[in-house]
Amino acid sequence: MTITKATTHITQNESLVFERSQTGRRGYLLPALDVDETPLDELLPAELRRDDLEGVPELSEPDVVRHFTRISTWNYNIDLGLYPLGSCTMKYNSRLNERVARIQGFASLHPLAPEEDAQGALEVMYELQQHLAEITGLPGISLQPAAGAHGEMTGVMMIRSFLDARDGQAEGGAARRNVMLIPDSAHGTNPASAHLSGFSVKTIRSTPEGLTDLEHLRELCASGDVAGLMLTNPNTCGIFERNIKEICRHIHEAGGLVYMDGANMNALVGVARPGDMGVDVIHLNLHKTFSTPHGGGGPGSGPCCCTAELEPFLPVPRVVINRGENDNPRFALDYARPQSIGRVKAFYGNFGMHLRALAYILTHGNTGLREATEAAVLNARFISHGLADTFDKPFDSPPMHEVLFTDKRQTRKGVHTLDIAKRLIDYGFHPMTIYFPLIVQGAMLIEPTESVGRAELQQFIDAMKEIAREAVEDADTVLNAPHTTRIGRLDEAAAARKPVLRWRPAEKATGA
Amino acid sequence: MTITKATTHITQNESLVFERSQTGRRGYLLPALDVDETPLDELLPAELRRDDLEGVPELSEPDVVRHFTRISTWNYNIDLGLYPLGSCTMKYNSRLNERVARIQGFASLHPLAPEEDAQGALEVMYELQQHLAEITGLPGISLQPAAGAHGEMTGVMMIRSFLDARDGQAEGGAARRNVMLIPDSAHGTNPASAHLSGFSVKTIRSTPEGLTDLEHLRELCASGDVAGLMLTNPNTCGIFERNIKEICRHIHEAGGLVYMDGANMNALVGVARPGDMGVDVIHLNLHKTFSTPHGGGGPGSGPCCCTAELEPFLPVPRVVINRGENDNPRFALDYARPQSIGRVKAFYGNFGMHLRALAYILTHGNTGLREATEAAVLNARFISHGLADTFDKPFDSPPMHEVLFTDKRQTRKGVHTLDIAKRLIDYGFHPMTIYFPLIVQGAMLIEPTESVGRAELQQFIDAMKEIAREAVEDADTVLNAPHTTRIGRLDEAAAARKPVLRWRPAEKATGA
Amino acid sequence: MRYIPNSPEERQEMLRGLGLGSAEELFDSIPADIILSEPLRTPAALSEIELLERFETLAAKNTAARRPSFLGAGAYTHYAPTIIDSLIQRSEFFTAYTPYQPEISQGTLQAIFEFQTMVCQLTGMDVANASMYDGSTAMAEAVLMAERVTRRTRVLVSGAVHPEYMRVAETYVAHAGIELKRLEVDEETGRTSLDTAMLDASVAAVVIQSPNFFGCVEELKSFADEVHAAGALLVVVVTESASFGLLRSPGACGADIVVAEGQSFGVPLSFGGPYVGLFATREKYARQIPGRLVGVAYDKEGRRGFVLTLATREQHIRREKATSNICTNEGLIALAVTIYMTTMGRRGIQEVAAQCAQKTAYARRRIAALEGYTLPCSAPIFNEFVVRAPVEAGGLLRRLATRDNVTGGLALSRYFPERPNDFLVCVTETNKRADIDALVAGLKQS
Amino acid sequence: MRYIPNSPEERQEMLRGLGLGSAEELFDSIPADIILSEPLRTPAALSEIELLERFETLAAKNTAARRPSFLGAGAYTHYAPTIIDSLIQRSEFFTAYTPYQPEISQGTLQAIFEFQTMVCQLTGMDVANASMYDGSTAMAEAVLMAERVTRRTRVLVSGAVHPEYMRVAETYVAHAGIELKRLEVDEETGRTSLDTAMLDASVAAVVIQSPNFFGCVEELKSFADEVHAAGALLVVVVTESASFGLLRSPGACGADIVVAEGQSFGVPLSFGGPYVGLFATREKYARQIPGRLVGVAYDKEGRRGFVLTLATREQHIRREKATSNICTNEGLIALAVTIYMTTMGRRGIQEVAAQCAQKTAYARRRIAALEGYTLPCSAPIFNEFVVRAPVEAGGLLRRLATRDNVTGGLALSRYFPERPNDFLVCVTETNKRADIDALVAGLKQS
Ligand SMILES: Cc1ncc(COP(=O)(O)O)c(C=O)c1O
Ligand SMILES: Cc1ncc(COP(=O)(O)O)c(C=O)c1O
Repeated sequence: MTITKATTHITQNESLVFERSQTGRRGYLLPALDVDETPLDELLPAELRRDDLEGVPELSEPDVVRHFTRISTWNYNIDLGLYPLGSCTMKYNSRLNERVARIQGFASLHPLAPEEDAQGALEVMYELQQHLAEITGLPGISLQPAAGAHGEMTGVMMIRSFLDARDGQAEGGAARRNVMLIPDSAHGTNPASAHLSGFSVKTIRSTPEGLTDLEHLRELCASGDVAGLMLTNPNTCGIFERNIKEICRHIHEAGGLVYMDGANMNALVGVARPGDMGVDVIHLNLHKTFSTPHGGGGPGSGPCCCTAELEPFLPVPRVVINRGENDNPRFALDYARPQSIGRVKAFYGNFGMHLRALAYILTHGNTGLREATEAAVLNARFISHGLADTFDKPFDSPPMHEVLFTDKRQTRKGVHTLDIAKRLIDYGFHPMTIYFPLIVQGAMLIEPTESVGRAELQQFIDAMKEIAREAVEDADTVLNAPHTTRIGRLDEAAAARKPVLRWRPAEKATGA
Repeated sequence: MTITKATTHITQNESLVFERSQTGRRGYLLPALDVDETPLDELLPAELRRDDLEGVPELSEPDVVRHFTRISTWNYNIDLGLYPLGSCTMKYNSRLNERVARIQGFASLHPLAPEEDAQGALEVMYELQQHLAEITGLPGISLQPAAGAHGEMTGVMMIRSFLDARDGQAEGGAARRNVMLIPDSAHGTNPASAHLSGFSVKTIRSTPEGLTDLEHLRELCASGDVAGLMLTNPNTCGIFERNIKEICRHIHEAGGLVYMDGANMNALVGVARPGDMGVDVIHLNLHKTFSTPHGGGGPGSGPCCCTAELEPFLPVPRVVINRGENDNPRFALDYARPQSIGRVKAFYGNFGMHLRALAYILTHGNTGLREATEAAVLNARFISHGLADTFDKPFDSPPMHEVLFTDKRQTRKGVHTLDIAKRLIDYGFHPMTIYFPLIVQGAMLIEPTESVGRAELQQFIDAMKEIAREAVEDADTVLNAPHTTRIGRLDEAAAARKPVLRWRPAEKATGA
Repeated sequence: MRYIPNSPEERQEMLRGLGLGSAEELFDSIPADIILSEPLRTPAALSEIELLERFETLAAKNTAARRPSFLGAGAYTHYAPTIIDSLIQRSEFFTAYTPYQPEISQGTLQAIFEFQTMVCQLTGMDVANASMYDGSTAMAEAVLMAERVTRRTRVLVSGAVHPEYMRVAETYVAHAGIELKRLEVDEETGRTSLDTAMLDASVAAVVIQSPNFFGCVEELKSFADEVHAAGALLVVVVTESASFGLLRSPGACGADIVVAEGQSFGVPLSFGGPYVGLFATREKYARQIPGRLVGVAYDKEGRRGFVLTLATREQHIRREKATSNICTNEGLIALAVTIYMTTMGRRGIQEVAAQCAQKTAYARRRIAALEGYTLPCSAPIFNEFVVRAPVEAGGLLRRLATRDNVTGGLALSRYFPERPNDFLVCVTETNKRADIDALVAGLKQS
Repeated sequence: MRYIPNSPEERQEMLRGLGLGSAEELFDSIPADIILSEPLRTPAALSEIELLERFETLAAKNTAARRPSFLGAGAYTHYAPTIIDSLIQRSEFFTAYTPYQPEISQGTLQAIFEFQTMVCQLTGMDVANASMYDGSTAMAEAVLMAERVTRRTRVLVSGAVHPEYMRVAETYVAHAGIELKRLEVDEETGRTSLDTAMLDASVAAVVIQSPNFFGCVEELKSFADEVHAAGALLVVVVTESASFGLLRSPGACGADIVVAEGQSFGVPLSFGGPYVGLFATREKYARQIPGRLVGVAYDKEGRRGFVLTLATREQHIRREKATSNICTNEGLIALAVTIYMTTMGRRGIQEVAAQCAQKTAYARRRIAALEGYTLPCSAPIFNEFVVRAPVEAGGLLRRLATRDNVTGGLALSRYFPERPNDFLVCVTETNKRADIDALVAGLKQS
């Protein structure tokens, strides 16, 4: 039955702030200026001043609250249900950690405050470093990188500097070794970060089991110009690289170093440590494994952890501990690291995320950290088992914290991964990661994390099976999904052809 | 097109916490007991102890967060859109006021803390009293009542005590005057509060203009047993009782006192004061006029404001100011009020709401308070004007902060107020207050408040007009509304016939 | 004013559209002689920065809020999980009105239904309402309900009921034709002693608080038998809801009406409010219960939902004949309590109670061992107990506050002038052993 | 662990269902010799109570957070409306992932589109991205982009760019075949002096910060002409976004790329992060921009929506050929900035800027009048300026902190050892006249 409406549902048609804006509305009040006013022209010559802020909206406070509250309801989120994005580790975001990050003594602390007046913050960073070193088995830590890719860049640049220091440079200042090996299954940031650090990328094949091809690795190492390897472990197929030690040995024998992408550490914390596998340097995603909120795309934090050998190359400043008088600890920022690659960011990293990650580690406790890892892997296994008969599993190695399927069995009827993903939305779930890794056709990478209960996992499995059935009996329903959202599939191709990247007054409609 | 689903939409079928509960799940952790343990039997004899908490749920923290977040999405709320409940004053709830109420020095303050260690809280109450006295024109204030009805009870009990003190009691201890006059348009809490205070209620008719019938009032006063009058002004038809001074004079001449229900003060703040009208005692709804959040049904706060004559009868304790040494103010609780009606609540009232109301008053400032009143009345007039041709207006006196319509013109096609209200939901609005006041058939009482912008008011008017059109052309759509909610109209009659007021294990379903 | 969407210019346009020349004309229906001629004499508008500073300054004057404290007596310091406040701050909950429109209020309605159920589970009763203002008004309403149920007019109230609850009851019954009589408290045990002679056919109810104001756990079962034998109702009052986790439920002891203060369950002290009154009774009295009730209902498609029900008891239908005048209750606080009970759950509520009792036992042992201090009451206790000091308690506690920075408890002289040296000590799971030891040390010095 | 829904018993059942005997077996694919044999040596679990106490204790050690402060230099103390934090705490925003699925991410996507638009309005540019990590990495990315656009390899960077930004740029270009050359700063004016001889055909870009690190407003327009004449790009860096409210926009001055630190717009200082980098450029360079972009798209029914677009620039498609390696950016901080810009709005952003400038002018006058203190730079400033003290600045500031409880500014020796007596003072709308007077009094005494 169709309903005619005078106004479409109010929470379904909230306009842009610019369209809502009405000249003269005001959402703020400042204290009156409490100093005698200087004439504008004395403050600044007219040619350096602007006349106005054309187009910036004018709204009352209730307008603002209503606007952002309404559009927020168009988002799916962890607190609503399963968010099984493979490789993203969408786990529960503790409110306690949010509260900790907002404690005034942290939130109002200026980064350039004298060290002696910021000892609490430095201690937080120092303690977090200690715990991350223990968790990764790698003693050298920098919390400066702002995200995973940033940590990757930091790590591979350290490899670059280490090699240059060790091998010296070839005549003409060219680096002797400039090949970075990266599996074809790697995340896009890996090659991008390697490139940014001046390496040329060579791709390693994966085996039919979804593991790094040792043969191919040996071949590539033979060339002699190998600077290192960037490996994700468990890899992006959710499989643990069981030859990891051998792989590391090969690279080391070839004179290179091993970088591990730590995005999948949620499968390992408390169970195995990269440092014990022969890895030289790794980044962690605090916004994955350590549950700092994704925030719709950030902020993140990508600490870099390395061996003692690489430590001199970590970014400055380092947070260190000195024993002051009657040796109580005094925390300090150490800049005197001649071999350091330098800064990768102003100040000291995303401190707010450091607080949350430390709170996560202390709330779980050492046994709780392992418990979370076990629960995460168990949940992935539960889904793997539940969907094994329904969807194609490209590799039969047992999955760790995430499980990979493809759309192979569904494509006959023209239903592809994208359609399955969109249809999942109608069942109340966020889709899994799709078309990644690139090495399998129509990849569906599912990571439930430890934060979901049995019953909801089963609901997800039932939904996937039902969609598989629909794909055969009622393909159109799947091909046209989602059916329950405020808008249907958007024409992304058209959007990219003629990109509209900002609102312009021309487009002004009637606001709410 | 119908969609078959394995699982209905996850946010649409969240079960009861009891159904979600799984034995062994845990959402809390306490610090380990830090004293040596005493054997249970030494603590308490077994017959005084309970063995277990049968049925109380067991959930993890993410379960709890997901549960309450999901069900929260089934609520409409101010931040989503217009909430035009007449008589309820659903205005913007400032986040700033929420923050103020959570300042640790207030939130963690024990009500029995020594006065000298709670001066800040007492000062807050004292200052709020001062401002409410200025706003109402009535000098005696008690912040103790927890809601409007509670304030009513307090006020009429004060009238009772005042009269008993003035007139003495009849032989047999019966009160000499025990009739409380209440207009037929009054809110149900008025007669209920009068009854609770030992008055017998006589109803005053309203005139065709929607005003108190002076003739009838005179008649009733003649009987000589009139203790007082409870009047809402503007009354519940949204009309100002322009004879208010005359009405008060009549009651006073008849030996009674005038109680004003202040629920509609949003039409008067900064414009006119009950004290100047001849009113003796009034309650305010801080959760209406002063924007403390309704919280889905409370908490509220219903301060009682009265003349100097009635002040001795206010509840104890009173918050007073004493001049300490070198005369800095010292705030204190005064219990020495022999004529007081006593306590109406433990401690001092809903202090958290006092904080918010004071923040509201200080944020608006004196001119802002009047500005809000003007904007509220203007918005109501805008709607009155916009719907005048479409819906029946029982009274043509100009409305104040709320406007009353009826379903008279729609009933021909079988569409009634309830149907119009339910249909409004499909248009994205919360319905208006319906079937109140009782003096008009199919009442629709609309109060937009000052917190809504022009465009949204227009959307509401358009929606109402469209519904009126539907009522004629497509009555079924209206009669079966709402169509866009998770559940349709519920069978309330059946629910009342066989009430199920609690969950029982029998009903246990499979949780999420 | 930044909370008003329509700008002054927009409002001018709207006025013009209505054919009005100025905002003043909006108030033409108000006689000129009662229109305010000048602005209110309240302060000018404060900015956010100024307002926050202002309240921070005021809050800083509440020195008691920063001290370890052993105050109880109707308001208790307990641990409240952080998620409670973050959940009740969702606008979907805190800015919603009473759920009169069930189709768009199911969140609130389901939460209340869960609240009612858990209140029944804790109290051991059949039916609970959606909340009362607080424990004290809940007790007063229980007295009124007992009169409605029994049509009798005398109510016996234990002298060990919270004194402020007693005062509230007195106010509520002043004009209801109900007579309150006080039951003596046994000096030695600290328990209520029921003079059976008073239990005649005029008695509607006996009201007992347990743990009582002096911290003593009452023998509810034996009261129940005698009270029921006399055809009266047993009303049990609980001010410390944490005790539900350890003590036999009032329902199991034979209570007919149970009222409680729910503040202990995740609600901030906030200088005395807002708190929340719990009200539960037997199935057979469901239609006599005051306040709102939520029940299960189904729509045409048979989908389960929740609605406000049995409204014929209430003021908006029944007017002066309603079971109570209450309308707005403590919805959001009831939600906080619901989230607390759900988060702590079956085991947590018991563990909190056990820790309270254990730490209290420890404190009691330590204080009993102090030269000159005695514990006058012999009855079993939960987490509060009376201490008799060798000196005047008020001065003693003041010294503790200023010298040892600890709020040692409540001087009973506040309510009982005849007990100058007694004070009430309350210990909860939030009091560290170190705090208790500091208290003991402080007492020793005094 | 209370964050894990499935109880130990449930997990046992699940293991059995999978035919596994124990949790250990889940890790059979990991070689035994790299499996941890004993538990991690990190602390045991803390309860909420203990954890909060722990962090409160740590926070209390950050004494600088409780002092009036005149620190700026890349991080600024500004007023942030309360609604920002309450809105970004809605789980719909803060627990969502990058909006890869537009149908259920329109809230995030529309907010980013609004962010991009307002960044363009403030900077006076055509296109802005969805955010970079912070101002410093945004500047480094601008340098890399200039090389991509011009295919030239030398970049001239003003010596008055924030020293930490400079270091970051050096790291980013170390292996990119780009050479950074420093432009001198005029001693007397405090402005960058452009040696035109250096502006040869190898120069990809000239990078100027304004207001610069010493607080001086640069003559961007004249730079633009010379830079463009040489076929290079003008990159303008802004560390104090509040200045957008008063200063002519970089776009209006001819900038080709504008990067800024957005922290001033409602983002807490939080010891240096998370902050947010703004990145804007000209239409013609849109496909060279790093990071995410949101654009308008329509569905079959022609309904407007928003999507991530021009993804072919990005690492997940382009891998090593991407315009940047950035993936996760600063989404939630960009949202906070969006809410700030919307709440303060057209007039508020200008009023904040005006108050900063006014209070700074006042402070400057007061300090200039002090015996022994001079203001070395003559160029116009916004809200920061260098003060030359008669004594070593480090010690002076320490005395101010301990004696007068005010953080007086930043000793430039931190970055410029050759300037022992200079310090940088920043004044914003949050500094009260009384604080400024206290600072002046303190300086006078020293
Ligand atoms: C395997 C892998 N590596 C690297 C990254 C990049 O991390 P970030 O997005 O924090 O830069 C991600 C996250 O998307 C990832 O999944
Ligand atoms: C006119 C009127 N009087 C009294 C009341 C009762 O106020 P409260 O619900 O706060 O008890 C209300 C609120 O519903 C009302 O609208």
